[in-house]
Amino acid sequence: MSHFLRRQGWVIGLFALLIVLFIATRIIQPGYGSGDFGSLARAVLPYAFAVAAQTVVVIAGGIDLSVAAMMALTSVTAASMMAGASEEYALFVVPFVLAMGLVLGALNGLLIVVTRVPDIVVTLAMLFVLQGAALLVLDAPGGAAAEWLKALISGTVPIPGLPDAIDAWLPKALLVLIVCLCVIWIPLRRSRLGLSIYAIGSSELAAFRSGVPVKRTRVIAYALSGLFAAFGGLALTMSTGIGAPIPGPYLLASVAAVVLGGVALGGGKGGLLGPIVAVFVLRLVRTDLTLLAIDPNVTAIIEGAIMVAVVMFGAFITMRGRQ
Amino acid sequence: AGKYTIGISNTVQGNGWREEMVCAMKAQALASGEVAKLNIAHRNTDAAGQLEDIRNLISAKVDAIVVNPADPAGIKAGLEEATKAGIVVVAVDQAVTEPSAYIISNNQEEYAYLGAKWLFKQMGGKGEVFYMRGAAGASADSDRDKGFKKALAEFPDVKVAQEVFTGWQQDQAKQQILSFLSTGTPINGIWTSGIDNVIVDALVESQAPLVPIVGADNAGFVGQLSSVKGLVGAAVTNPGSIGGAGVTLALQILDGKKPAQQTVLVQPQLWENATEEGKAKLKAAADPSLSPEWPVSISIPDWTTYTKDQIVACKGPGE
Amino acid sequence: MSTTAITPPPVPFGRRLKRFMADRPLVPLIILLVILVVILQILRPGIVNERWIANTIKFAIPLAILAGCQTMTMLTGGIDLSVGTVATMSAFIMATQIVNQDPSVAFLLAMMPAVLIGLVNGIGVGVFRVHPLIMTLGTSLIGTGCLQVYQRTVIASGAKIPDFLAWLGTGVTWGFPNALLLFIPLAALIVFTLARTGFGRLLYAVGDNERATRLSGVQYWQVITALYVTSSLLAGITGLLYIGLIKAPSLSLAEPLVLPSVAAAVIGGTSIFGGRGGYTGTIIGALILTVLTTLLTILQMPEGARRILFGLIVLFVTAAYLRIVEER
Amino acid sequence: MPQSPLLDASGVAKNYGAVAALRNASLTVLPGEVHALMGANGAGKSTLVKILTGAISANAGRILIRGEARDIRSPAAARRAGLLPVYQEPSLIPDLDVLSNLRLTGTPVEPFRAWVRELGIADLDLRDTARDIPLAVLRVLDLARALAVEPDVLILDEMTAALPANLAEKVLEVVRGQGNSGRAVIFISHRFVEISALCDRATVLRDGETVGVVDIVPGVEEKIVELMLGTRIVKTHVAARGAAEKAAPAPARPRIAVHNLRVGAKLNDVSFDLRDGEVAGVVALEGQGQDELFAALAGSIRPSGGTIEVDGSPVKFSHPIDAIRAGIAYVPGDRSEALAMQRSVRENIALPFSAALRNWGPINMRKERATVLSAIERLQIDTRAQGEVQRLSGGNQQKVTIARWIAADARTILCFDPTRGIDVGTKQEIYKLLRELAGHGKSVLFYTSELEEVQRVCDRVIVIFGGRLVDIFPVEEADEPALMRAAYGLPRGAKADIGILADPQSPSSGTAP
Ligand SMILES: Nc1ncnc2c1ncn2[C@@H]1O[C@H](COP(=O)(O)OP(=O)(O)OP(=O)(O)O)[C@@H](O)[C@H]1O
Ligand SMILES: Nc1ncnc2c1ncn2[C@@H]1O[C@H](COP(=O)(O)OP(=O)(O)OP(=O)(O)O)[C@@H](O)[C@H]1O
Ligand SMILES: [Mg+2]
Ligand SMILES: [Mg+2]
Repeated sequence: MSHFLRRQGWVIGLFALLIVLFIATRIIQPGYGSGDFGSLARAVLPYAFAVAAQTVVVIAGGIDLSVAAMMALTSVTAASMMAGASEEYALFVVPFVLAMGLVLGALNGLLIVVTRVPDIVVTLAMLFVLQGAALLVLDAPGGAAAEWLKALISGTVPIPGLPDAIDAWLPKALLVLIVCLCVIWIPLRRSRLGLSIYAIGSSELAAFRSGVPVKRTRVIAYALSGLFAAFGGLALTMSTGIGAPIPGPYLLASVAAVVLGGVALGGGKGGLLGPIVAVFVLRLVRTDLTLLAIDPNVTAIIEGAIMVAVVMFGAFITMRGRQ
Repeated sequence: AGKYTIGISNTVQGNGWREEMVCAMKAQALASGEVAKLNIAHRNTDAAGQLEDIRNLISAKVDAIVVNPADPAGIKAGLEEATKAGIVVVAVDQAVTEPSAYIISNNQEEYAYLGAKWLFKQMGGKGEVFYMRGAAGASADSDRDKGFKKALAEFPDVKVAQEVFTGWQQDQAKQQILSFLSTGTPINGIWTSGIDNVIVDALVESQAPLVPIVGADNAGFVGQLSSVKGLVGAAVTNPGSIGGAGVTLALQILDGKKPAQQTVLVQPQLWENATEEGKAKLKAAADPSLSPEWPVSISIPDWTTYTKDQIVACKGPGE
Repeated sequence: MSTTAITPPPVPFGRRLKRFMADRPLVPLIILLVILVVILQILRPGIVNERWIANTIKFAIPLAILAGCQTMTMLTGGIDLSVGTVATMSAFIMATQIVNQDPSVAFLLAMMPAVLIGLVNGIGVGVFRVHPLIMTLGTSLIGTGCLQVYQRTVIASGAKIPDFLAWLGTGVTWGFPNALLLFIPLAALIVFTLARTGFGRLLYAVGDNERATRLSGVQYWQVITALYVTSSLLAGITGLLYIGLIKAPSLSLAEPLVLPSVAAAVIGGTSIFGGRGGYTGTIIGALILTVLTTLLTILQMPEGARRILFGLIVLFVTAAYLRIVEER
Repeated sequence: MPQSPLLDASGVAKNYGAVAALRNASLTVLPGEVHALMGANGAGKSTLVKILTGAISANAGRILIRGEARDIRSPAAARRAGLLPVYQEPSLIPDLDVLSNLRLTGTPVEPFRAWVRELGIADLDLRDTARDIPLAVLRVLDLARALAVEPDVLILDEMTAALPANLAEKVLEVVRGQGNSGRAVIFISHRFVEISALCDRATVLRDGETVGVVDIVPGVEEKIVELMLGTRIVKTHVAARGAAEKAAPAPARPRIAVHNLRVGAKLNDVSFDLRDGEVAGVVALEGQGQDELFAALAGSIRPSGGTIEVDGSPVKFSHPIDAIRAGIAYVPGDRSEALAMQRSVRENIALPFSAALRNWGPINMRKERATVLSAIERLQIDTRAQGEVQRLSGGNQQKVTIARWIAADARTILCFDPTRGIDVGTKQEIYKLLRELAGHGKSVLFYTSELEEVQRVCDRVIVIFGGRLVDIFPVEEADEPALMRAAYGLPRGAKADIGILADPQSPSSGTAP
């Protein structure tokens, strides 16, 4: 139990913070209901995938600056392929785009391993390359998304046996997020591959000496990152119905949420749950700022201050814990 | 005093034009006396982020939403939900594809066409033009490109010497023009997508010949058109005060006065300094007290009722 | 037990050349720079003239100073993402305050946010041990917000570029950009600080092994706070220089320089993991990036292809440099 | 040779740039033998191990396993070939718990547990994160993990160097057991006692070359030393302390006086004095509170009670700089804790000069060079690879950590196991150095995990057990059995002999309290 608390303490704290924020939201806007929660879930979706993409590589001891550009490229690819195509064609587009993310992510990893250039530089260079590729696919926002894809993340699913009042709080977007992340993350976390990813992040030398194929593991981590980013790109296309070649604000947001979520930027520590909860916290803060009609110029200050304060607080308790 | 709450969504922060637009919205809301509160979502984000903001505004139960769309099609779902929730939706600056939304917009294609046509005439219908676009991949940029290409098609002897994307960033634009000047390639005109005063500066600093330049009605550039000796150029209006017009339209609809059409286009004007008449217009428009990045056309007749002091104060109701 | 004696074979020329370059990491960097310039000259004959060189230097200098901030912070295993915001703030405040204030007062006001942000960064990183990436990202968000709020109070006051800054930023004397008057002493100071002062030593040592420096009596927070304040001050000065160069105050003036400044430091051979690198390489890195930008502006190709090429060349240059410098 | 060798490496060479770490090394290991690999610091032992186990690749050489040529390119391949190393540095993943570490390497859990118990660690929680486990235990876990997969050839690189006597003893026992069951062990150590108690044969490396293979028989030590050091022969006994030195009257005021020092639950009520011109030894088993004692004196941690007086006035250290200002320097046992590995020898030695705020300005390079050079000379640091400390061998790195404080002229040096992993020649030099320091009126507090060192260097011995100071006695009474007993908390004069060091013939009971 104490092991669990020590390891999950931060995530539990974040959950508590989230609940406090929910209560605050209800106080600010008494009418805040299940429909609004659905909106929150939809807003979270692309961020959550971006953060998942970042989390995997950060745990593996790296960083991926190309996350947002990868999302832009996969999004425009999906949107331009689906433009004018039949609904069924999207059944082919989705796996194609996911595979593309996987391959491009693996390319990131391969370049890092082969050129031995630091990850931050390789992914920075790839940021430009992917952005350029996105512009070549679509030079202005456009394209389309299949209706069923768009419907996949709007509204709720009636789950048999559950009262409607609870159903309403389970928006499809949330389910999509949970399913996509769980299907990949939980088996991974339990596998030897997952352990290897933590191992190379924690100590590359020790991992190598323990017989972990360090290079291969690194490539796989980046491939997974690419895959999650492709999910994020699809989420963008699904929610907006188009593809935009200019990357959104997902890079910095993903790094911030990773750290807020208790994943050490040095690697080897943390999990996926924390960063995802952190994304919910950040989006809900945004909602509250809008509901409160705070001066928009001040919201940047508030968001920055919250980020710094929470991370400082985390650092403060770690320091206290050490003494 | 007012009775309405109006939500505003904008996705570019820190750009003079957009800042003026937001200030115009605030000033108009205050001047109208009908608005109790503004909920402003104003940050740098993409279409998905704007959807989030629009949905937050729906949660906040505003009466109307005035939006400068990140993309015409990308926020359709959000606008539709807003209309369903009984909220009046007005898009400013750019059109949107959602049919239930009202649109009051600057005509970007016309903006580029007007300026480019004047420029090509100044060049005598032939020669090389340096084409400085906005941000690659932005929808306003691609609209303007259409207008520019349309004018270009009318002047078969005009060639594009070089096409660059400034990203609507002053420093990049300046570096690009200086690099280009260093190549010694002769040009006969420069068309810019609103990053204009740094270009004039660059020409003056490097003592390059002052070829005709087309820019926007930013205070800095308009001032240069009157003060820089030997400079021939034109400013095409692209009023940021369109934001105030959007608020006016939203209030009219809330009061039951629906316009005849869903779309109202504000046509751009062109102020040039090649003729006496144009010079007079420029003199009248110039406003050195404004921040150089702000468009000088701070009001739109019939649509805005605030004073200059009000927009410069940039205060909304209740501030 | 076989004991065949193994005599080392004579060192071939290629290896000797490599070792020569490895000992002088600046040489390969300069060669890469020259190669880029030659390519440019081939593509656009005549472009490499006095005026172009002056322009390139003018634009490389602000980048090089910001990359200096990155170099120093990266030596300690950190990074300073707030330099763009700090530079923008000091530039904007200078341009707006000069209208009503005495130049010296305006200067002090302009440098104030730099000191404050540097101090907050330093305390966050040095005392609270927040990761520098997050800390500087947070302060840059806060700084941007403050600038937005500030901007609203001065919309009506207009802006002016002080003549001295314009002279420094854009002026050229006998073919040399005036900005060199600021940059050469500044660069010499940074190089000297890193190589020959106690503070410079500590930056390297702290980035290499913080526990070891602690046992040697080094107080981490002092070093880090001094470092981030220095970095912020440099960024502030860059902002003033940059506003003199661009002559258009905007709320995102220097933001586009942040990622390139990191890239310039890395291309110049500074390790992002700390403990390794230097400023001379960074300067060449900044020049390489500036020339590369020109090269791509001049090339006639779709914007997308331009960006792809930019990314690939940055990657290639860094990889080639590492290959050459790395022993083994 | 009667048996065909399990492992046969010959002509192995490895260059790091201009440095030849190995030039022509060979090694033959027979089934069932414990084979010592010996050599001075920097001779290339660790490098050879890394090559054999695929951690780095050789520039030349041939490796046969059971007569077959094998190209081992990765630790995983070595593992498949039956070669399993325990490196000089711990190899568990710091952020994973022990169980995950086992899963990562595919180690069966039950045998692992059995080995851990066998090796004398009773209360291991498999859910503990490796980072939180003390170094000595980590080393043992590394060994248990290797043993659990029953390798054909087990390679131990200075396995016992960081271990306190009680754990080292268990390790030796287990290793001998391996040999008896027909497997082979390659054993690297600088401790002759261990070699003679354990090994069958020894291969000796000098400057990257195999210079001889000898059978371990009584009296072979001198021969090995000769082989190891070549022309660099040193007298193997430290100069006896001069009579004058001994007779010097104790000054009225001790240099450091510790009263009732308490650090959390780890250290309780410890009081002793340290005088100028004295080397005081600290003897303790692993984890008895000696780490906390040294850390408190060095200003690394704050004591929770008691007082420390320096030169008669009470001090409160809140940072190592406070201790350094008071002239107290700390040399940790783990060199990676003390060195900036990517920096030069010179910068590492000169580091304390720049520490204080007022010394952040320009450096007087000429003065610095002179100071650093004299320190390097005094410790005879091999500076062939001085551009980066990480390229020095372990022993030379260790010397740099001490040289720093010689250069800074510290009045009191707290040496925590300074001879860990150092060859005999260097050890002699360090003993001599410590005595010299004392001769110059400096004071030294010296913890060692090798009991025989106490007699060679110390004037007095301070024994700590269970966080308490149990005894202080003069060196004349400190023979190894006495020290051993004291270290186990037994009162002076008790009769029971403990451990193989006291009596290598009888198996250890392992029932010490
Ligand atoms: N990465 C490296 N780069 C350059 N030289 C190295 C490197 N690693 C080891 N060496 C050099 O190779 C030689 C052999 O080192 P090695 O670590 O094998 O010695 P060792 O016999 O294990 O010594 P010790 O007993 O001190 O651990 C030393 O001179 C060392 O300086
Ligand atoms: N750069 C250097 N090169 C060589 N030796 C140095 C250097 N700096 C200091 N020393 C030596 O190290 C010792 C202590 O140096 P330090 O500068 O800390 O002394 P200080 O500040 O004068 O003394 P205190 O701290 O006791 O007031 C002196 O013996 C000094 O000669
Ligand atoms: Mg070794
Ligand atoms: Mg050793």
